[in-house]
Amino acid sequence: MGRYVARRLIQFIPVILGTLFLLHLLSTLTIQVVGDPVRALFGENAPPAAVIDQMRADYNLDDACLEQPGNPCLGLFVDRLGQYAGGDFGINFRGRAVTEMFIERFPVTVRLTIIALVFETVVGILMGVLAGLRKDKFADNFVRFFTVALVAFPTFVFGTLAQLFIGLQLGLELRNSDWAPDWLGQMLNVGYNADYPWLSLVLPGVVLGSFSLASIARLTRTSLIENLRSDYVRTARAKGLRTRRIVGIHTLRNSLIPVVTYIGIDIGLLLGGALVTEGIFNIPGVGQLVWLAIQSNDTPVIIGVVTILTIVFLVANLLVDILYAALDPRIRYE
Amino acid sequence: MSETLTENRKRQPRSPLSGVKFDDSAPLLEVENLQVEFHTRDGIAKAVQGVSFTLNAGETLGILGESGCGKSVTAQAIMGILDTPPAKVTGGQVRYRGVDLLQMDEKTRRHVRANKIAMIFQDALSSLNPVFTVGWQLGELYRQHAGASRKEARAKAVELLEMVGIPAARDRVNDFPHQFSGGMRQRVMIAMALALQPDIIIADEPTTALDVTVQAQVMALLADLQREMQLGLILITHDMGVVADVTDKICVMYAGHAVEQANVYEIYERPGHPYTKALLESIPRVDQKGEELTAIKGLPPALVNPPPGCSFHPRCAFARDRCKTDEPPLYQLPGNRESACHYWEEVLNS
Amino acid sequence: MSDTMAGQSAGQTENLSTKSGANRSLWGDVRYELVRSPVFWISSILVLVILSMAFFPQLWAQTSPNTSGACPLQNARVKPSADHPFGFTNAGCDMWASLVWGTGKSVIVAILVTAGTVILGVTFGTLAGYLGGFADTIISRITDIFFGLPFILGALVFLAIFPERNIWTLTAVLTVFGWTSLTRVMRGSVISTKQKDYVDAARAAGASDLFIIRKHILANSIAPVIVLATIGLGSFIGAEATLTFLGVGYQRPTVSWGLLVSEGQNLALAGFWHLLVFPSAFIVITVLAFILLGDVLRDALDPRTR
Amino acid sequence: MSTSVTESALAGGSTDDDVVLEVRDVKKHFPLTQGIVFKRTIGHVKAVDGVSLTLRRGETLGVVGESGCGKSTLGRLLMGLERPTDGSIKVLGQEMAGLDNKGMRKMRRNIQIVLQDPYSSLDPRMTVGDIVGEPYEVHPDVVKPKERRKAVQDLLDVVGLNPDHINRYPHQFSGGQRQRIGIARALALKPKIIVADEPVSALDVSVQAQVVNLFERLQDEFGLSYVFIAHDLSVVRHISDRVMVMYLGKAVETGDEHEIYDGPTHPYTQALLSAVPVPDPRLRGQRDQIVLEGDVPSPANPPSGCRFRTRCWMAQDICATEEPMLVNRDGSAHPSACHFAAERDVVHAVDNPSVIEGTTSDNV
Amino acid sequence: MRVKTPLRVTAVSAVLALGLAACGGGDGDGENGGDGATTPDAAASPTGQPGGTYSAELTEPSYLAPASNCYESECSAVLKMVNDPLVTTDFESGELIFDGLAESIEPNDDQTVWTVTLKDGRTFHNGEPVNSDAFLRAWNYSANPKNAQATAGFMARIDGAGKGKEMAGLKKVDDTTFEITLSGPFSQFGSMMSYAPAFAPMAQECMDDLKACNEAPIGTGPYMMDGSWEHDKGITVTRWADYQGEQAAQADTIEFKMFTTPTAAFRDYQNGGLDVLSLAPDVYLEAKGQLGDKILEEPTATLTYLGFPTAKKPYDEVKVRQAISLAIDRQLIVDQVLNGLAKPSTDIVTPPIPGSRDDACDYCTHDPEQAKTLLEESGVDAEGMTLEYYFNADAGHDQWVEAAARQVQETLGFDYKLNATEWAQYLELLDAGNFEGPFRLGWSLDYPSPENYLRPIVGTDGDSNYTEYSNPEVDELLTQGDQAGSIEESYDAYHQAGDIALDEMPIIPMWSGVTAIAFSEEVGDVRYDVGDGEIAFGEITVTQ
Repeated sequence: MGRYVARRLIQFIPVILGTLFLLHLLSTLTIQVVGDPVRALFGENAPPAAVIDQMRADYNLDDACLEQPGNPCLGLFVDRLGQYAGGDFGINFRGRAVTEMFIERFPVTVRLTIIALVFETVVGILMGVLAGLRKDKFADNFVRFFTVALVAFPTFVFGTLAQLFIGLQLGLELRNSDWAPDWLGQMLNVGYNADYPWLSLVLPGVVLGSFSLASIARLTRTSLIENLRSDYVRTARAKGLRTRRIVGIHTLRNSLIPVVTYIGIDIGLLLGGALVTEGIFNIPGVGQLVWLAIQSNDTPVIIGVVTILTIVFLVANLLVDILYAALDPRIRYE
Repeated sequence: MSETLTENRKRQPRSPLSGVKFDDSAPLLEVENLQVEFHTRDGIAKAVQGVSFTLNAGETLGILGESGCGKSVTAQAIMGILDTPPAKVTGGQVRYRGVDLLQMDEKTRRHVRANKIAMIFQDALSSLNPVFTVGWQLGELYRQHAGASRKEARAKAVELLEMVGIPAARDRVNDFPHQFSGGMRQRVMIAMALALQPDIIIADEPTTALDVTVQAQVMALLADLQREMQLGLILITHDMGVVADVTDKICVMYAGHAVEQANVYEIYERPGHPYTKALLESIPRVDQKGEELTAIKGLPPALVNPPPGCSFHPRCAFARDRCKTDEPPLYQLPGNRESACHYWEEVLNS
Repeated sequence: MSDTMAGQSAGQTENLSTKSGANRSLWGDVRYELVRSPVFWISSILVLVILSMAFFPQLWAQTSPNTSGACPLQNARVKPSADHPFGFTNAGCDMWASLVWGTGKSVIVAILVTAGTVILGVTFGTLAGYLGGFADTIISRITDIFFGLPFILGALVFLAIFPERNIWTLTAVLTVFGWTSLTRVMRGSVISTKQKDYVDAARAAGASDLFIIRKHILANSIAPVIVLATIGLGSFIGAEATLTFLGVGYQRPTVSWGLLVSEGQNLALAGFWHLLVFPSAFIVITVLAFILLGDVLRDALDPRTR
Repeated sequence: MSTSVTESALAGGSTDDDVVLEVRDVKKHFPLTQGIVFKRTIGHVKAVDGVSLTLRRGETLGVVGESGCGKSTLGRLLMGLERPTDGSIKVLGQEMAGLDNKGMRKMRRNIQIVLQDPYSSLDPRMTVGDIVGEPYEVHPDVVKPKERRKAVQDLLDVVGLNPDHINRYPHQFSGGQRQRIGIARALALKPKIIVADEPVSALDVSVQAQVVNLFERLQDEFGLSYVFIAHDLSVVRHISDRVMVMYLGKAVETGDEHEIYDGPTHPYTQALLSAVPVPDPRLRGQRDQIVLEGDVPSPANPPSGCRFRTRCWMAQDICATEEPMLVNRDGSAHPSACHFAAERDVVHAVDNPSVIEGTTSDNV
Repeated sequence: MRVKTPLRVTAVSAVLALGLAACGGGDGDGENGGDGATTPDAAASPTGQPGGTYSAELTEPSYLAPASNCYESECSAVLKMVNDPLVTTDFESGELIFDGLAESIEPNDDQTVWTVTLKDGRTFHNGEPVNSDAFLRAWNYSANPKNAQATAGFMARIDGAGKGKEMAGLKKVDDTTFEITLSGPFSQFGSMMSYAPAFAPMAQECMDDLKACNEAPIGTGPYMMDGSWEHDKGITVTRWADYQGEQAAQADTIEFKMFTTPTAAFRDYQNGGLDVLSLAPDVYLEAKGQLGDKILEEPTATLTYLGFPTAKKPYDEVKVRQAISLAIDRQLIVDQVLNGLAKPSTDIVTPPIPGSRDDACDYCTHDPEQAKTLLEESGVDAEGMTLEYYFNADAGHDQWVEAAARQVQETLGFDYKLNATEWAQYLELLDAGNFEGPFRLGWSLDYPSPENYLRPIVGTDGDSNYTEYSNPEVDELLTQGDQAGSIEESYDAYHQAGDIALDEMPIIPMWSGVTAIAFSEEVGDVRYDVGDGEIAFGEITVTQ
């Protein structure tokens, strides 16, 4: 196990460097091709050149290489890595540290992601098990169709509809009623409510998680069906175990291995998806930060936050890989 | 068997089996006219068609046959672990101590499976759950069927592993199946089968995947344990050598039928069915160089659409026209043996 | 040999096909399976309809909304009527014509991206899986690197480079972030195929690596890629809509489903429901058709599910 | 033929025209690597560790041993599917090691392989005609394209398949029939030697005999030489002229079929043979039964001296220090790699059967 | 000055304009600000009592301190609550009103030296006195290019600006008096100083820790910060008990809330969480359907226009430019694309501005026949010619530009190509003069004068003249207007200049903006201040 973890850790380093470089390359190219974001801050009427130059210097945008399209700006990359190592992911165009902004907002996104993950795994696995046990029956077809339909529906449409019909109609009704408990109304809120840091994220979390629901349900279904045919299930039956135990303990544990792998990939989807969900539901998380930065052309924020998110994603993947090893002893002793 | 295991059995909380009246004077296991069908996309496959045999305590019955002949299905039907659907037991009786298992409710049957009849499978690696330790899988039996605590179950698992000759059992209970060698894994399977002290063990090709020297070890272990505990052992195999070595009587199966049943000595000396005879002639022997092998022509029939009459007739050297139309009954042969061949006398004397 | 239950049924099928379907090839089996599946028929007819809309929109709606005079502004947001059962778009174009002519932009991108990811995935996956060793390490790490950038975030940064968003830029970005999963699948598939004895047999006969890859590896490894690709095709259509919603997808005067949906989602709430319902329905039905087709294909191609 | 294989091999280059395959001290070590960033080689799995053999025209050499003994690796070495770490393999007098791709391809016409698994050894997406005719695509000069179909049909006929089935797919055939397809493919280039790696072990008993008979018939018809690798000692005895017993990458005993089976001198051979059940219940308890304990040690870290000593009931101190050579000895008229080689009949009924157990502790 | 905040997905919120402070006419007495008479649309908005709390939607400002970094309406909305202006301008007469910190502002004869006298006894929220030093401190900071202040340009006319820490032209006379020496004569400098953020004083405490001050600005106005700025979430201000000034402050507390999208803000309004918001076009239709007449709709001073690269073919032909303008049905686009949230242009100067006209533009009507005729006369053959239209991407311009392009196509036969460009690149193209066809731009006032529209856009040296249009006659008329003795006289000159520009059409005015404001039943006295380009938050009363 120790060696496995160590090897994953070591593999992690070139990958993260490579990903950061890719990101650096893209952002550099953007500045080279599209133009200087500092200039864009001031609209049609350019401020005195001295002001612009000062700002360029403040934001490390004064490197000559940024004016040569195609130049990978290796020097800048090295500088950036040094800053990243020190926890400095730049400042936004209003002088606030990206790291600080990120840390302030990250807990909200983490909560949202956790709710989405819990929703999609619990419901997804339940649906998958149901479909797997009732293969080719109505329940199976229903689950397959339903989850695919969710995939097909763009998140932003789904989110808007959920916000409007659940949050604003049903939820408002509940919040204004005397009989409904407070938590219920908050669970179906139209947006984030800082007084209910978890509950008010439930509806957006469900919207966010619904996209991956299909994949999890399908993965569970497929691997459950496969595992139900396996020899060790036959052994478990020969041991006189109850069906519930055979499915719930013997088969499910094995079937969850691909699901866990998928969750690793899914964290990336969720972090990206949080952009849309947080935008629609006005949730003060990291996704909203990116959303706002896009609107205000705050390039340093976009690059800084995407960089941190990429690191978060890679670290999460690393953790998932280790969890994977914990689930599957065959990997552990590789 | 160790003291604690027996004790444990006595302590067992109100087993559903207490309501079932087993007749201790009845034979250990009687299978009568067992019929199993598989519903496949292309039709109904009659996997087992009227298999009958009796197994007494301390006796070893060999079920011999090639792949697809229905021997494993028979075993799984006895255990009650066939996948239903597509499989379905359509007739016959499986009586354990006089009680028909096929009529039991699932809950009672489950307890019979754990406590009375156990099974060992061919591929121990895939038959053990890869994600749980061996100790956990052994202990599960005690926890689920005897209400043992985790600690007790673990202690019992160690005992069992020691009993089947796994060295350093105390440490190895924490290992996962893939960390064991093939032979050791099969020992774990045997330990698991013996855990709740059953009366009958069905071993389905227990040594096929093993090397000969390991096979010898495992067979020796199985034989010792059987003798010691007076178990009824059903050994399912295609290996004529293994059968000859350990069984008391043999049931030969072909295309879902039990074509011949006899005492092990008689069968090898004077086979009473052309299929048995052909099989014996087609295998090379380690102790003789021998001449050219007498191969059986053709292939085993498909179970969905078997040939009419005797299902062996297309490959049979003794076959006549009658064999193509009349399905042979099980003829009673002298010496308490049976053969499903119209011309059994001719075969016996050839 | 033991006859386990699975072996038992497999054996039967085998014997059967020898008997009843003597002239049925492996693909014949697949065909047999498919022809009997209603899901296959429904989804493939839908896919054909969608493809014909994509490539021959004039068959389904005569005038492109981009023709001069095709979209009188007076008609903006007019609701469905007998003459125009789908109503008019926010720009005053006939909704049906917009959807039909928008099919191309949405579906062709998905097809191009699928083609691109399949080509990249198969090439790199085969190289990594077949060559192993150093080549595998390098390709796998590069795959990891591209995989490390969360899709939407990566696409945002990536698309910022292109001043103009058209089929090609969208295809490029979706391909760049879409090829990794296919590469991983192909690599795994090739590794398992490589270990098959028939590869050894071919090598023993003196076949070169290229010969083996061409004759054995590709044909036997590509099934999971095909399946994944059909599912991917569906999700790329959805991705176009999401990117457009985020403002980095298509721009006017292009007509695409994603544009129609993201335009319609606000207006729908103002009472113009048809602006959201119809484009959404087109996307959902299309994605559904492709994914379901992928599903039946997988079931038919994967002997384990039989 | 009681000449020692090793002797002639060690004599350096046989002048015997009949020799079609000569292997001298061939080794295959797979590196065992460890390390996170840079792979260090921390040892080798010595899958084949110095094996020599000679095969003559029309002869069948049986190679037996348990799983992990290196017999399949040996087969792959002979086929050029693996490059030997050391040693020489000469096919029809031509050294394999020095060949370039072209030479290798040419050489392969002389030596072909039949593989164990009749399912995975045939490409499921190719027709029988394509599979059997594949060698012609690789060696286009052997048969002209127009004549290939006919040639393939002839081959199918030779192996006892219906030539009309040329357009069928492998899954439409039974296991035995598939193995015949594999044999037909091996015959396509008219080789002199066929390496058969467990060719019948996956087959049902009733079909096994058909295939074994086919092998024998083809040998007579085409004057083939076989290296017949199998774990089934009964089948090997049936088909082989000479037998080589392998244990942990080394040959421990070689000799004529009757020398090995009727008078084995190496304890491992004896244990192996005694473990094979005989299909005769009357012999029950009448044979020498040697039950070995424990498992085969890891080939990455084989025991010093004699590799079998950890499981051998006869082992003494010398076995740990001195590796026994595969030579004729006092107690053995054929080469045997045991310091205490002595004949012992373990396959036939004996008067006073005994069970001798191994002395080693179990290491799993 | 103006800012085109590069909004993308939000499209243009209705608060684009950034105005020179001009408190509503006659709204001299802050405490009486809510007397209803000054609220044009009082009928729609009931009157409440002083006190109470309400919430309003706000887009995240860029900076709150130093105020000189505030260059857009978002921050100025907050700063207007927190800071008193130095001086304000009457929107109708153009006269200075001393309802801010200044007692008087006097230019010398040649308008080069300006003397500011401050009101006595005014303090910052923290008790520091508002004296000459506070102003010198702030202005010198702003003018120093090292500090890269966004409104540094306002200081540019002062002698020695941009050349170091202290401007030579700024001189303290005594605690309440200071002198400003300009580098050249400029009669509008007094009006200019009514742009409050650029000319705000700064407390020493703020200067010592600008970062902290940005989070919680120390101001001089009727409201003070309640806690600090919660970025992207909200800003709360409460009434300053010791306020001595004259700006309006009705509610006790105003909670500014920020939203990711205008839609999200409207949802919160629907949910009962928000009292006042400007409706973005995204939600306007939906809101209109629900609220109907309860929406307050007011014209803004924002002009949207299409500029031509007048040096390039075929735009060098005046008749082509006129034809294009005539081909566009502004009213139809306003109704169908902008949902009525605009008013078709009749002049370059927007209607709320004094001196604007409602019939100045002869070619701003929709007249396809005349358009065709003019094109024919010009000799340009539209056949096979493609007009390239430019606009900045993701700001909600795509629909109307396309609609206009279609109308031009249908009437004149020019094919069209739309070039949506990232804001940064758009500006680069603009700076470099690289547009090949009509390009979209907007304009909002700095001070209420026709001159403020005409000179920058069509004057030869205009800050915002990207059309390369140059007509000495126009320049001359503008100068005449500048030097005119009275406002009426100046309007004559400006109108003549405007007529020439509207005739030669280097740009075609499209429309001026209309803002739509929704408010809950809990607030009253909601008024849009066209000069500020913002809702007059201080005047809003809480009714319940």
